[in-house]
Amino acid sequence: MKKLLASFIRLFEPKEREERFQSSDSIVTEGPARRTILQYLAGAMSGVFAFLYIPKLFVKDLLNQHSTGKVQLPKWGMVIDLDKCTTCGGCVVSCRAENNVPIAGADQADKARMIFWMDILVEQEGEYPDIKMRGMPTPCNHCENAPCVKVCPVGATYISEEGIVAQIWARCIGCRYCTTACPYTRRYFNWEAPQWSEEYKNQLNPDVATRPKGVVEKCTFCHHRIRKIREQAKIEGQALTDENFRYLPACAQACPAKAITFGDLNNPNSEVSRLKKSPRAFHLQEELGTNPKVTYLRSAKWKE
Amino acid sequence: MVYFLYLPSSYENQFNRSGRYKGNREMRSWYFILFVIVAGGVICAVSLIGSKDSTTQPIQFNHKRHIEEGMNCVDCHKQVEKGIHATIPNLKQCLLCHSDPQGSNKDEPKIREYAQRGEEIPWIQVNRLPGHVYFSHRVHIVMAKMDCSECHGDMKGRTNPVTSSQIGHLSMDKCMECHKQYNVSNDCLRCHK
Amino acid sequence: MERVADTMSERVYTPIRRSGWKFYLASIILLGIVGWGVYAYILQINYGLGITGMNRPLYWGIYMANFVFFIGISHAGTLISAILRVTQAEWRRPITRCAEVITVLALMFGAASVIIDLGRPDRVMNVLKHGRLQSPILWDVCCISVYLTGSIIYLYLPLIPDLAILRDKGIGHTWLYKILALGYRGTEKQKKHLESMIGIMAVLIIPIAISVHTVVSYIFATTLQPAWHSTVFGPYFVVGAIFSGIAGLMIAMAVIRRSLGLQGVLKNIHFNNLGLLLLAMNCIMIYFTFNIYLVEITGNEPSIMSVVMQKVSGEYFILFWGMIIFGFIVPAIILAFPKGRSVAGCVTASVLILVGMWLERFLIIVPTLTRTRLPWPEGFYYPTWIEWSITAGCIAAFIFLYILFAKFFPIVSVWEVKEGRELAIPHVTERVKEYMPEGLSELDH
Amino acid sequence: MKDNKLTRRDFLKAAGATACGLSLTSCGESGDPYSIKKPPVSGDKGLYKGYEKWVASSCAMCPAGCGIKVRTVEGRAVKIEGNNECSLNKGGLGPKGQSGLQVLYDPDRIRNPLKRSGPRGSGKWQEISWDEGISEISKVLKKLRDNNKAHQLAVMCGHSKGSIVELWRRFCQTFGTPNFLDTTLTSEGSIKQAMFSAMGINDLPAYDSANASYILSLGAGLFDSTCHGIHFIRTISMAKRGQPGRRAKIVHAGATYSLTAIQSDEWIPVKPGTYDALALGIAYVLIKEELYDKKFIESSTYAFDKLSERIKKYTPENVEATTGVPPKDIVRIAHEMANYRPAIAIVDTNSTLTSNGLEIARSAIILNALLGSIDRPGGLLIQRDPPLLPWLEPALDEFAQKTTSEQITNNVELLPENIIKGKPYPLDALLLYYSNPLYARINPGRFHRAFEKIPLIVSFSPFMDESSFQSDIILPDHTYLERWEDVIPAPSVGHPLFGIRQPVVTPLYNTKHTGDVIIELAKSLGDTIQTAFPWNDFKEALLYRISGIYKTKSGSIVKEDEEEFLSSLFKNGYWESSEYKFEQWADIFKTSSGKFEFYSQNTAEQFSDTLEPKWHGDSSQYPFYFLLHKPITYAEGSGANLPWLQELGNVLRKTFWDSYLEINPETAHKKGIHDNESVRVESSAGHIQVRVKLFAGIPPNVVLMSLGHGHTQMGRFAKGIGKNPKEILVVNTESPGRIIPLCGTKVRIEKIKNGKDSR
Repeated sequence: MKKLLASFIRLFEPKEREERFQSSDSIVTEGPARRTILQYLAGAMSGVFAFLYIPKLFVKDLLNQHSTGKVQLPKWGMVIDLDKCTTCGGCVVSCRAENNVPIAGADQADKARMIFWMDILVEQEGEYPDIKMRGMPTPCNHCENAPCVKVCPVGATYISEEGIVAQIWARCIGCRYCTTACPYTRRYFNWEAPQWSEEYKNQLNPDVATRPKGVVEKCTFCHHRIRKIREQAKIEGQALTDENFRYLPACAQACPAKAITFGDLNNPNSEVSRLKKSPRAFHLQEELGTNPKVTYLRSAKWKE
Repeated sequence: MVYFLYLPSSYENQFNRSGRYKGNREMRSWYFILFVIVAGGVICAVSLIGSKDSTTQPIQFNHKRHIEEGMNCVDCHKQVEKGIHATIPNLKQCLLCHSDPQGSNKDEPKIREYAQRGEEIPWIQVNRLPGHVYFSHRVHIVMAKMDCSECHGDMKGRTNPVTSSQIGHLSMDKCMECHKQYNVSNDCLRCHK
Repeated sequence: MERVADTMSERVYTPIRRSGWKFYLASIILLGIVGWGVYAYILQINYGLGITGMNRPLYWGIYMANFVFFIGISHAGTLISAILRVTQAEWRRPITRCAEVITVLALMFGAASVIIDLGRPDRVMNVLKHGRLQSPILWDVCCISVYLTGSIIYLYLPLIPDLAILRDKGIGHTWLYKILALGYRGTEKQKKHLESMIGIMAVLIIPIAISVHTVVSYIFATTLQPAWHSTVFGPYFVVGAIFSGIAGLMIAMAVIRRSLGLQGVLKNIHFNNLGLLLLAMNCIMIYFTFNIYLVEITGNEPSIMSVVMQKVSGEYFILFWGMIIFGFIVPAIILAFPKGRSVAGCVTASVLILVGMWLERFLIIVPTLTRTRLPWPEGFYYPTWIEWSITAGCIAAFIFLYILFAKFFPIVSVWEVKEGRELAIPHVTERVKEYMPEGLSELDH
Repeated sequence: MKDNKLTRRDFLKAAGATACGLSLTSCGESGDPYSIKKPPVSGDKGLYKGYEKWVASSCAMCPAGCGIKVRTVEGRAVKIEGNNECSLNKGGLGPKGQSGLQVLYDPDRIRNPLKRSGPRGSGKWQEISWDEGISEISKVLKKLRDNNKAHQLAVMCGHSKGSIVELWRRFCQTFGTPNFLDTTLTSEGSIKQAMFSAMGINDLPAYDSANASYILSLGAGLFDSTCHGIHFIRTISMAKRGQPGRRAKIVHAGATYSLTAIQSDEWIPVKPGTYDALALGIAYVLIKEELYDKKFIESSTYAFDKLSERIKKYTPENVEATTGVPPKDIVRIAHEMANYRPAIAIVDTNSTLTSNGLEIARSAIILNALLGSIDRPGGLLIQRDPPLLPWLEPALDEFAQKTTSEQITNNVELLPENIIKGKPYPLDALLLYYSNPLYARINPGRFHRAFEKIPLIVSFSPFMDESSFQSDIILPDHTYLERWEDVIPAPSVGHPLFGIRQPVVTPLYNTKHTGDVIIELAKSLGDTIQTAFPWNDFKEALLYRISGIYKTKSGSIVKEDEEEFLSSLFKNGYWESSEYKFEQWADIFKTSSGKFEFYSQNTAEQFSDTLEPKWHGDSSQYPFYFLLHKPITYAEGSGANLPWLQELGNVLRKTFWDSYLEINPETAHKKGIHDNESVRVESSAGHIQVRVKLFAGIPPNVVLMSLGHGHTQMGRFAKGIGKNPKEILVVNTESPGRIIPLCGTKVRIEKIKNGKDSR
C-alpha cells in the first residue's frame, strides 16, 4: 500500500515534472503548474455546469409527458353534496379497502400517523345549545394548479393528462415537500413499513400497488377503476357514458346517500358539470387559487 | 485486497531500471489492466448473482412440439385475450389431451401422476412485472394487435419451458419508446397503479 | 518580526506535526457521539421515519431545521472571506482559512441533513435522474452543489502555497501535500495566476453564496403555508445566514486561538471587527423579525394569526421569547459596547446567537406546520431521542472533521499572513493615498 | 507513526463501509414492496391468476341486511360493495358493511372447535374434532332429558329474524325447554311492545322517509346507528336533496348534539329521555287545534276520546317544565307537522334507552296516528314479511310436552340473578349464539358470577369474545361471508324483501355452520328431535323455506323452474316483491278492535302517569346523567375487532382507538378538567377511568359515552382498547314492561390527580 502510494505520489513530484518539461522545451518552464491548475479548474467548473444543465435536459421529457392529442381527453372531477352527506364514514372505509390503505394501529394513531385517502374534515363553532358543527368528506382536491406538484423535486407527483394529481410511488424519495406544500393536508406519508397480518393480506386489492415505507401516498380518484371500465368498454365495443362514471370511485360507490358524484368536467352534459354550476357550489379555500376539481355543494356555505 | 495490489518486485525493478517517463506510462497501463480485470470481475459476479437461471420447471414442456401440432398460444394461455394476465394453464387444461398418453416425452406421464395425486402442476412463474406496473395482455394483444413474440421471444421454436424471465430486458424506457412510436399515451397513470 | 511569524507558523503546524492527547481525547468523544448518531440513523432507516416525532401534518421537524441551520453556518466562510478579500480588508488574512473550512463542512452536513430527512435515502439519485426544475428543492440541489464546488475550490486555491511550503519543509504528510500542491513552487508567474484565480473565485462566490440561502428560503416561501408565503424570506434568510455564520466563525476562531496559542495572530482587533459586523447583522435581523411579525399581526389573516399566536403566546411561547431575548437582543447589547467585543464577549454572544438562530429555524418550520389552513388535523411535535442523537452526531462530526482539517492542513493561511505582513503596509499606504483628495498634495506645497 | 495512522484510517474506512452497507441493505425491502405476497387460498383449485368474480350476498354487520356484492379475486374476497339493484340500499354501504372483510380475515378467529383444558377463563384450549365436540354436548343434553331437566337448557340468541332463529326455536321446542332467550329484545323490546299494543304487530315499524315532507326525530339516531341503517341515510338524503322541487325538513329532538342533530335542519335540545312528553305536547296542540287527520281517526282508530281526555295534562307549559322545550317551539312544530304533510315522528332504539322507553315509543306512534301517517306514503309503514314456507310443525315427545313452560326469566338482563338464586330453577347448560353477555349486558360482572353456576357453556362464536373465553366448548361458526343464510332485513322499505347470504369464499378454517351443528346435534339426540330435523344440512332446510317465495311467482324474480329461480336468486342476491300497498288498515291492524288503538285492549298495560324517566342515583352525589351513544361504527360492540372501524373512530370528535367521556367544556372548566385528561367516572355500581373529550354539544348536566370499546377479549384489535360504559350501569328494574333501561344511571366524575387513579 505504502509503495503504491509512493509511486502514485511520484507522479506529482514537482521537481521531476519540471525537469521533464525543461528538458524538452524550456519555453513552458512554468507551464505545467498553471496548466494543471487550469485543467483542474476547468474540470470542476464543467462539473458544476453539468450539474446545472443536466436537469434542464429533462424538461424536454417533462413536456413530452403532456402530449397534446387532438382528441379531447376527459378531466375528472368530483362533486360532494354536503346537504346529503351524513358523515357516516362509508366512503372512508370503502377507500381503505379499495386502495390498500394501511392501518396505523392504536400506537401510531396516537402519534397522528394515520393515513386516510378520504377523510372527514370537521369544523365546530358556538357553545351549547347554539352549537354548529359540520363534517365534510375530503379526498385529495386534485387541484388544477396544484401546489404539491410544483414542489416535487423528482416528478413523482404530476398532473396526469386527465387531470388526476398522481403520485408515482416508485419514484418518490420521501422528502415530504408535497405533504408540506399541500394547503389541504391531503397527502400522507408512510412513516413505517405498512403492516398487514398474514390474514389481512388476502384482502389486498391486486389492482392497486401497495406502498413501501418512506413514500408519500394520496387519493388517485380510483384511476384503476377508470382504466378498467374503459378497457372493458373499448374491447367490447361499447360506448361509455356519464352514467358509467357517475359513482365510479370507491367512495362514491359506497356512499349510501349518493352524495358523491364523479365524472368528466370537460363534458358539459355530465352530472358533475351540471352540479358544479349549482349556486350551492363552492371549493375549499378558493382564495388560494388552487382551482380544485373537487366541488362541494352546501346550501349555507361552510365557514373556512 | 491491499496485498493483491502490491507490485510484483520484479516488475518494480524493471520499472526502476527503465526511464521514469516510460516507467510512468507503463505503470498507468498496468493499473488500467488491473482496473479492467477487477471491474470485469465485479460485473460478472453481479450478473451471475443477478440472473436466476437456476429455475427448473416441474415438467420439460416442449413449446415447439405443441405449436407444430397446430395449437396456438391462446389455447393454453387462455386469458391472454380476456384479461390482464396471460395465465399459466392449469392441470385441467393439460388433461384435455394428456389424460391418455401422447408422444414419447419422458416427462409426459408426470401430468397424469399429478392428476392422480390431485395436485396442480407447480409451474414456476418466471415472468413477473413489479407490483406497481399495470400491464394488460388483452390490451396489447387484442387492441394493439401485438405478437406474443415481441416480448416473449421466439417461443414457437423453443423445445423447453422458460426458466428465466423473458421480459427482463424490458425497461420502462422500452415501454415508453414503443408507446411513443405507436402514439399511445405515456402518461404515468397509464401503466402505473 | 521574522521570529514572531515563525512562531506563528510553527504553532499552526503543531497539530500537523504531532497529535497530542487532547486531539485523541476530543476525537474519541466526538467519534463516540458520531457513532451514536450513526446508530440512531441505522435504526431510523430500519424502522422508517416513524421512529422520529414527526407526524401528520408536521411533516418536517428538526432535520429540516438542521438543514437550514447548517446552510446558514456555511455562510461564515466563503462569503465573509470573499467579501473581505474583494474589499481588500487587510485584517482578514488570518481568518479566511478557518472560515472557509466551516463553509465546506457545514454545506456537507446541510446536504446530509436533507438526506437524513428523506423517507427513501436509497432513491436520492432520483433527484439527478428525474429532477424537475420547478421544484425549489432542485434549485437547492443545484445551488448547494455549485456553492460546495466553488467553496472547495476557493478553499483549495489559497491552500496551494501553504501546501507547497509544507511539502518543501517536509512537515507532516508530505505525500499528501505533494499531490495536492500541484507542483506549486511560488514562482512569480504561478503566484500571479493563483492570485487572479483567487480573485475571480472571490467575485464569483458572492452571488452564488447569496443565491444559496435565498433558494433555501424559497423552499418555504414558495408554498402556500401560512407565515411561510412571504416575499421577505429571501433576504431574511441571507442575513440570518451571515449572522449565524459569523457567530459560528467567531467560536471557531476563539477555539483555534486558544488551543494553538495564536493570540498574536487572531488578535482582539479581529474579534472586534467581526463583532461589529455581527452587530450590524444582528440589527438587521431584529429589524427583519420585527418587520415580519408586525406585518403578519397587522394583516390579521386568521390562518397566519393562528401560527403567530402559537409562537407569541401558545405552545412555542418559551422558545419564541427565548429566541428573541437571548438570541437577538442580549447579543446586540453585548456587542454594542466596545468592552463586549472582547473575545469572551464575542464568544458569549456567538453561542447565544447560534442557539437563537437554530431556534429561529425551528420556529419557522414547526409552528406553521402545526396550524394548517384547514381546521383539522392540528399538529403537535415532540422530537424523539433519535432525532436529537442524529443532530448531535451531525454536529459532532462537523467538529471532528474541522479538527481533522486542522490536523492535516494549516488552519491559518500562513503565506497570506506572511504576504500581508510583507506587502500590506506599502499596499495600504498606496491605497489610502488614492483616496486622498487630489488637491491636498498641492496644498502641501 | 505512519503505520499507525494507516491502520486507523483503514479501520475508519471499514467502519464506514459497514455502516453504509447496513443502511443500504435495510433500505431496500426484500422482494417487491409494491405487491405483497398473499397466502395461498384454501379449497378452490384451478383459479387462474386474476380470476375475478362478483358474488351477491347480504350484509350481516347490522340488522339492516343490505344487499352486497363481493368482489373475489383468485378466491379471495377483496372488496364489498352495495348491491346497486337492491331497493334497500341501492348500492350504498356504510362503514360497517365495508369492514366485513375484516370479519372474514380476522387474524384472531377461532379456527377449530375448542375444548377447555384448564379452569374456566385460563385461556387454555385443546383442539377437538367436530364429532367430539357435538357428541360431548349431546351427552350432556341427553342426560338432561333423561333426568327430566330439559328446561334447564337455555339458548341465548343474538339474531331476531331468519331461519337460523327458527331452527333454534324448533330445537328448543322439540328438546323441551322454554328458555329460548332472544337477546335483541332488550334494545328493540319497547318499540315492539308499543307496536303490539297499538296495532297488534310484534315488529318494529318501517318509515317511508323518502316521501316524507317533515321528519321529527324523537331522539332517534337516524344517521348515528339504527337497525334501519343505510335505509335512513339513503332515503332522508333523498328527501332532503334527491328530488327536484321537494325539500323535506328534518327536526331532531335530542339530548345531545349528535350526528343526526348535525345533519338535521333544526336541533331541539331536550332533557334526556323526555321525548314522550314532547310527543304528547305536540299531540296536545294537534288535538286542541283540531289539526289531526280526522278521517283516519274516525274510521280506523279506537278510544280517541280516552286519549283526548288524558292528553289535557300535556299543555305546552307543562311539557316545557319536563322537557325544557319552549312552548312556542312545541306549537310551531305541531303547526309545521300539520301543514307539511306527510309528516312522521320517528323513534328507534336510541330513543327508548330510558326507563320510559315504552311510553316514548307509544307516544310517537300515537303522534303518527294523529297525523294520519300510518301506512300512508311518507308515513309509518308496516313491514310485510317475505312469503317463506314454514317448516312442518314438529311432533313433540313426552319429554318436551311435560316440561315446564315457565321461562327462567322474561328478561335477559335479569338472568344472572335468577341463575345465582337457582330460582325458579338452576341452569345446567347454556348455548350462546351471537350473544356475548359478559360484554354486552348491563353490568356484565353479574354474568361472570352467574356463569360460575352453569356446568356447561357452549359458544358458537367465530371470535374469542369474553363469553366464549369463559365457556367450556367453542364450536366456531362460519363468518357471514362463508355461510348460507336467509336475511329478512329489519323493517325499512315496507314491502317484502328477502336477501340470500351465500358463501363468497370457501370457508377458511375448520369452522362449521351452526345450522348444520344444530341439525347434527338433533340427530345425535335421536327420537322426535331427530325426526323434527329431517334435513341433511342447513342449506336444505333453508331452500325448503325459500321455495315459498318461488311458489308465489311474483316479485322481482319470477321463474317457472325452481332451479332457475334459485340460480337467479343467488345471482341477484335478493328477492323483493313489487310495490308496497298503502292504506290497508283493515288488514294490518291485528288488535282486538281491528283498529288502531290509542288505548290497548290487548295488553293490560295502560298509560303510565310518569312524565320523566327514572334515574338511579342521588342528584347531590351523582350530578351527571350518564347517557350512552351507539356510534355507527360499533353500535353495541360488534365492531371493535375491526381495525378499519377503529381507525375511522368517532368521525366528528376525531378520536381513534379509544373511548372518551364527552363532557360540556364549561362543566369541565369548572371542575378543572382539560381535554384528553383521564377522569374517574363513578356510579353506585362501580367506576371506570376514561379520557375526556370536551364537546360543546353536550348539556352541562350530562356526560356521554360511546358503546363498543372496552373489550377484555375479542382479539388483538379490540382487547384493552377503551372502556366499557356498561360496567358502571345500574340495573333498574322499576320500569314498566320488560325493559331494563340502558340509560338510567347518574354518575359523578372526578379528575384524576397526576394522571393516576387517586384510589
